[in-house]
Amino acid sequence: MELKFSQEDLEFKKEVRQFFENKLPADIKDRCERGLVIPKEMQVRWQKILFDQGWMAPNWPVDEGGTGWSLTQKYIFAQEAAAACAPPPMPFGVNMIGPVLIKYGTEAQQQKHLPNILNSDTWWCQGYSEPGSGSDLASLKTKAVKDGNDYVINGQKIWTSYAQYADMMFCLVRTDPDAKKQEGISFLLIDMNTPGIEVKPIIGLDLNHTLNEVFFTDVRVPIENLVGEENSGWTYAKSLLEHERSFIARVANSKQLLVRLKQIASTQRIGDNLLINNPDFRRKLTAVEIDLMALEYSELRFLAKQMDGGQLGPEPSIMKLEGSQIQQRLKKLLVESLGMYALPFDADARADESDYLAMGPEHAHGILDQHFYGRSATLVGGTSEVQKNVISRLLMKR
Amino acid sequence: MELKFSQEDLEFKKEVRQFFENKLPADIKDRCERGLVIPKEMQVRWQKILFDQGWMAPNWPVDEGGTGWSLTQKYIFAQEAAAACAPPPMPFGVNMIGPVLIKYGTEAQQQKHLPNILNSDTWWCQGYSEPGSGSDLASLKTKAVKDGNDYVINGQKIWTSYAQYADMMFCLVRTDPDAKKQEGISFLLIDMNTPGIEVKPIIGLDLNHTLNEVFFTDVRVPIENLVGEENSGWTYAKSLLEHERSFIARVANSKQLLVRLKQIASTQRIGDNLLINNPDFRRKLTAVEIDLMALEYSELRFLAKQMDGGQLGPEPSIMKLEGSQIQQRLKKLLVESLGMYALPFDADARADESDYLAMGPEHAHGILDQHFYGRSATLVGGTSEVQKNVISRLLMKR
Amino acid sequence: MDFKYSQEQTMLKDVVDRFVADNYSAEQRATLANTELGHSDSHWQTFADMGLLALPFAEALGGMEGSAVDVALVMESFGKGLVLEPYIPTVILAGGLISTLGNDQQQASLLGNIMAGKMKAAFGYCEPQSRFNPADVETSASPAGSGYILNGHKSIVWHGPSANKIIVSARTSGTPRSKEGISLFILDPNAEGVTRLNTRTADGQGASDLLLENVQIDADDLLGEEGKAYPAIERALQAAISAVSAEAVGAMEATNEITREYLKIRQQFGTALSNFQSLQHRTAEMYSEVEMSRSMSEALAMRLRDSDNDNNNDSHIGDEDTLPAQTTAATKVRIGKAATFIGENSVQLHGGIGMTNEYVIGHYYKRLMMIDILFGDQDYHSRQYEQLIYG
Amino acid sequence: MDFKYSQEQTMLKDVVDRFVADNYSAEQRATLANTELGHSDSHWQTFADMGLLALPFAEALGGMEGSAVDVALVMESFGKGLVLEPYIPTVILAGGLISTLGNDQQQASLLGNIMAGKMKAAFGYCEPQSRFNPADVETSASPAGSGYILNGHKSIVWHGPSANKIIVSARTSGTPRSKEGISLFILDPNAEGVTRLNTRTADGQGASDLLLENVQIDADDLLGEEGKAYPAIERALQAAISAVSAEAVGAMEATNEITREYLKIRQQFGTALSNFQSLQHRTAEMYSEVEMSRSMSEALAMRLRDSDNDNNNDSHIGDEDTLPAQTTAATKVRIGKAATFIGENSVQLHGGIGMTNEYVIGHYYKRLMMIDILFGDQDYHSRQYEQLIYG
Repeated sequence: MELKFSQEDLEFKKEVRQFFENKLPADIKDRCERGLVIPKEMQVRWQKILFDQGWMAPNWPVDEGGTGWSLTQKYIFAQEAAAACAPPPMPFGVNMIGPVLIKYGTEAQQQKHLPNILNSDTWWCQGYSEPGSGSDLASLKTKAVKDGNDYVINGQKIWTSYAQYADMMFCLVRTDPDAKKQEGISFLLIDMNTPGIEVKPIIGLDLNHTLNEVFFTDVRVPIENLVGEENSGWTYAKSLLEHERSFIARVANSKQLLVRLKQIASTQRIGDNLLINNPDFRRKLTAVEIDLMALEYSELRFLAKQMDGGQLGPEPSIMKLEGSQIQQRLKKLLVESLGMYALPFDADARADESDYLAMGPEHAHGILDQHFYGRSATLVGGTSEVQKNVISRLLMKR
Repeated sequence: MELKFSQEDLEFKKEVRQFFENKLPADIKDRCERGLVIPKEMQVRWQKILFDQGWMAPNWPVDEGGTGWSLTQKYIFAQEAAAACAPPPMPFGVNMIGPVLIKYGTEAQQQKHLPNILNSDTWWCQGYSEPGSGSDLASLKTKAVKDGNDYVINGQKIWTSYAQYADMMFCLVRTDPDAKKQEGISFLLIDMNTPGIEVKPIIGLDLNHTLNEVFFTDVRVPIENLVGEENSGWTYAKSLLEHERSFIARVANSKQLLVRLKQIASTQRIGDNLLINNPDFRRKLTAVEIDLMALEYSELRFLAKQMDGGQLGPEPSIMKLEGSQIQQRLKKLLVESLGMYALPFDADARADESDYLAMGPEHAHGILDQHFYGRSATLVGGTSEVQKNVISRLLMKR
Repeated sequence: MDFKYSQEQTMLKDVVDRFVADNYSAEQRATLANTELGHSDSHWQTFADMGLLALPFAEALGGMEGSAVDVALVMESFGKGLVLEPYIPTVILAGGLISTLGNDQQQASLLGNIMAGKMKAAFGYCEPQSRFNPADVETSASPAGSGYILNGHKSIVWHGPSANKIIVSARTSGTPRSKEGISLFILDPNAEGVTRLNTRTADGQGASDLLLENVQIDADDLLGEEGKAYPAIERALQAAISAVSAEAVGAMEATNEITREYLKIRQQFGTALSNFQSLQHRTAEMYSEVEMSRSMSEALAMRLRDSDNDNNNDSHIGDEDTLPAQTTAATKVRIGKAATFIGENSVQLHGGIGMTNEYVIGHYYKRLMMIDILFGDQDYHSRQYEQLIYG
Repeated sequence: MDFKYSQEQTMLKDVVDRFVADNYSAEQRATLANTELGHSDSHWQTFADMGLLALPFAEALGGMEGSAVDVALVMESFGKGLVLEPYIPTVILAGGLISTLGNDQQQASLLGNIMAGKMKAAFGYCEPQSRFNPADVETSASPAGSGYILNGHKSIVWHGPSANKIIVSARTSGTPRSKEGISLFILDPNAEGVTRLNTRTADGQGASDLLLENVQIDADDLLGEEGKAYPAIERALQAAISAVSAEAVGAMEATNEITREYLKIRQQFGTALSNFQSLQHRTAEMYSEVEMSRSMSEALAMRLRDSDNDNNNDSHIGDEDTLPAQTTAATKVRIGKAATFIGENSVQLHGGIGMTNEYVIGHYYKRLMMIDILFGDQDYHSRQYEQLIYG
């Protein structure tokens, strides 16, 4: 048993920290720190800086543009990125479709898409959920019918994050309506500029436009945009979910929230004292801090298991479950820290793009955004209820 | 809306309080206050005092020996009894089989049993649960086969409280093995001295002998001991459960626990301070105190609804659910209040019947008994899980 | 002992329920919330016509002599529809203070206008450092001529943006957090030296910060005796907590009903969500929470009504040894806990659609969350409760 | 970074696991618990033969130079079987203190006997008023001749009844709760003036109160420097917390496994309990709790091992800015929470049978509950954690 960084790790950590200190633009850092949505321009600007550094795709093979980092180095990178308040790359390209194309894509697909994912010239979105299929994803109904050299797509996707910016979508469609529900699904790449696609915004509780509905009416997608085999799409979708799982607990991010919470509590007054000295508030802070510590050691333990070639069972579900709850607790405590100044949440100021509230302490800005958006942490990527189903199914089999 | 006692109520309250002050024997009060099991002799002695006062059976009709109290008066009586640390009468006779016999019993059954229930000459126990039927009570298997003028009983009951003291048992048996599970059950009165009955103790987590297994081997029970119709026993059992429901939340009892907890916390030292001044402990106390207040107002509200002739729906299940949790929280806090002196729990001292621990503050005695036994609060009378099933079933029908 | 409404109360409830049913569908509310004002002057006039704006005031002043119980039943209906009009700030807080402390002239002019629906008002008692403590007043009022000069910062004045008059607390003597030395002033928010910063709260209501710089106040606009306002402030906040608790009960019941209906309709894995035991159990817990809350809310309303009438605690069932202030703090804690639990779980049980601004459940969630904070959160009122018991 | 056992550690674990499997079935344990001694001297000798009693001591003293990680793996196996022998009191607490503070003679005689299985020992640091604070020492040690006279009351000495020697803390100077002025003494529990009151704890282990009345102690039996014992006490308690945390992890895993097996077998309403979603979810939560606990326990063991070896925190992953004392407090809090949750729910999920003394699950529950209290409960260690951060 060993819980120490090697000398190389420590040097890598220093290098990464310096990179963030020097290269992360202040305007981006500020929005990220406050928990505000990062506009497309900032997101792309930052991703291109990562690309220039060669650090855009830690999970890719080195000869495709990956970094060749060990899991420890990836952990260090994730820690430092979050501590520096650097926005993580949009996952849809580099973390989701990228690895799928590397594993299952044709050479043509790889050559066409991978470079643009790496340099962030193409913005991807994910076409999975449908109005009738939430936790039960495999019940999806969007239909693709072969017609000449095209699939013709009809149907609807929902909860499509950032589809309004997207150039491309990877999309699950039903190609065999008669097969069992997991077996009639194919995995398609769809150019978002194709006629027949309509993107409609969904405004969230945070009053931001992050989510969308995407409607398909006789949308023609060339057959060469099929990934892998027809009707095997479920396999690729599942393999993609595996990739989504590293650092699923968002420990590094929660640690940054904790730092911010302590900063705020150290300036927020209660009468002639500071909030950080209030025993009630402090105890809640301690409770979540300790739970986060256990979560972090768990992340390290499971990481070590993977480094040893061990197979994970219920662990990712546990990490998702605990991690999402801790995020929500922290975001609630941030709200609580503001006292009465937690009430204002000015839609008009948002519409003006003035972004800053007319009143209240400067640090109040963004906290409600983050809190409201954060309610989705226990929903997306498998609800807490689904995670518990998964965990207990695996346990009961033992 | 009115939340006041009438002048008569206030006078009744005074009378009841005086009765407990004058008539409750100190030795019984002491054991009850500590949360210790009340031995049979004490239980019967106290019940006979209640009988002499005419207050043994508040729920019976006046001409059968009831008190004729209003629901408000019953509430006052329950409050004062718990506040005075008077042990409640054993429910099996007066609260359970008594009302069933009054409603469904033959005149012979009534004449034979009711007077002895009222004056506590007969000790009853309840033969419901079986090894295979816990929450799923109706799946019971103990068989009664008619043979001449008798039923012949074979089978086993379990979790039979105080069967070791019992003269009589009311018992659910299967008389029609082919009917649907609720429909083949009959309700019998069984003399515990009948040959073929064997009572085996079950020692609980609290190391007390409260529970038993009861085995029946060819036990002959005269047919006149059948209550109501053959195969209709489930109906009577259900009607009995209704009677069990008044004050199911045990609010008065929890209020007494809270008083005790505050007394202990006001004497228990932490260094140069008292536990009651420790903000962590105090906050837990406040939290449960407030939840208990809400529970008490709910009890009053539902009582008022009944007084108006309203039908209760999910309310008794809610009261059971919340009430049992609050009891357990209070008993845990009592344990917590003792610090390191929560550890000792001396089986040998018990075997000696010396009853008192060799060490620790005097108030520590009985707290662990009460805590361990109290873990059953969320199990008996329908587990918390079953209560939630019931509540949601009723809600979803709306 | 009973928890029934009288015949008059039932009639009042029917009228308000009908108003909410007719005017506060999710769509109607969303439209209203998106207007500049954020609520409806026409509804406000309807309230005046219905007598709601006169409800708690003395008959002698033209009021209806309604009690905290009457107010609670109105607020519960309002909660069901998430009504946006500034009822509590105008009628309960400002109105309550004027009715308690005002001289004849103030009562006649201000309450008359309020009851007629011609004036909205608000109460500014918070400050940036005060968090939830109404005794924490750093804003100063110095004598100047026959009147006063105010300097300071009153924060998050609920429904400040639409208020024609704002009652503000300021210190005329005493140390910053002393209960002695606090005075109330009737402020014209358009007076010289007043900067009113307006915003919307997360649940779509108005709120203002008031920056007060050498604001001149006439002697006529001192409300009550100089330096002696604290007991009336405390009493007004108790009434407001009772009202907002009843609102929460209405909102929680609606939230639970909407959620259960959704679970019955929404299909996943080939069956309705309502068939999953873990979700069934959650709905049971949510139901239990609202029942406990209703009991507290109704008991508090009765407690405040009766303590207005006499001071004999002995005959009060269930809280013979409890001060009204204790019941108030306990109610706010209990309801805050329930509101948070129900709000968060209603979003969780809805899944994706619960996260959208268009669907109604998120608005219930936000209102419930705001109610938990308004007038003091669970920690604040737990501590208040403890101070009353342990000193 | 790895969480694997070395080959030696795996071998050690196999040996201890086998011992527990062979000797600590539910029935075997119950039989043992019901003896006068409450554990087995023959098992104790086996531990000596296996080298377990020499595990943490220096090679120079005849020990095996084992680290906190090695101790933890033994304790985890012990936790699985709810082993009753006084390993922590004798080896970790008393042994640890002697090994840290003892002079050559004390180490040779006492540790030798401990390692050989010839002596059991315990550590008396609590007092009736001290709750969990080891600096709260009112027992006094006054100089008398070349030795000391002890007066006071040491409470709930874990495994005191079977201890041949008990190390007790007493104050030689300083105010009652000062960390300065605390000394340790090696007490013969049969010495004149010592009244040893023996009892069993709820989880079937021994505990004593010691009433000390003018007890004479030789100068030779002062352990370490006079008045300077506190840091060693703190360190010994950290080691004990690490050990008991590992024990809790073993006990929690066993508890969860037993509970899941029961749910799979127990039929209700025509199906196995394991098919009810609400119970499935509970088992998932219970599993998650033990995983979080294991991570804390293993990290703490490594932390203590490494802080014994060097003081360079920089290279420690995950807690670069954290003191060992902080990790200790956090671990005790986290594991106390998990132990309580798992213990209570294991009884609840078993239903009636979980309430009986005969069935094994109640014994896991009781041990887990006691572990939550032992060496300080969640409140105590939360406050310790806060004091380390905020002062």
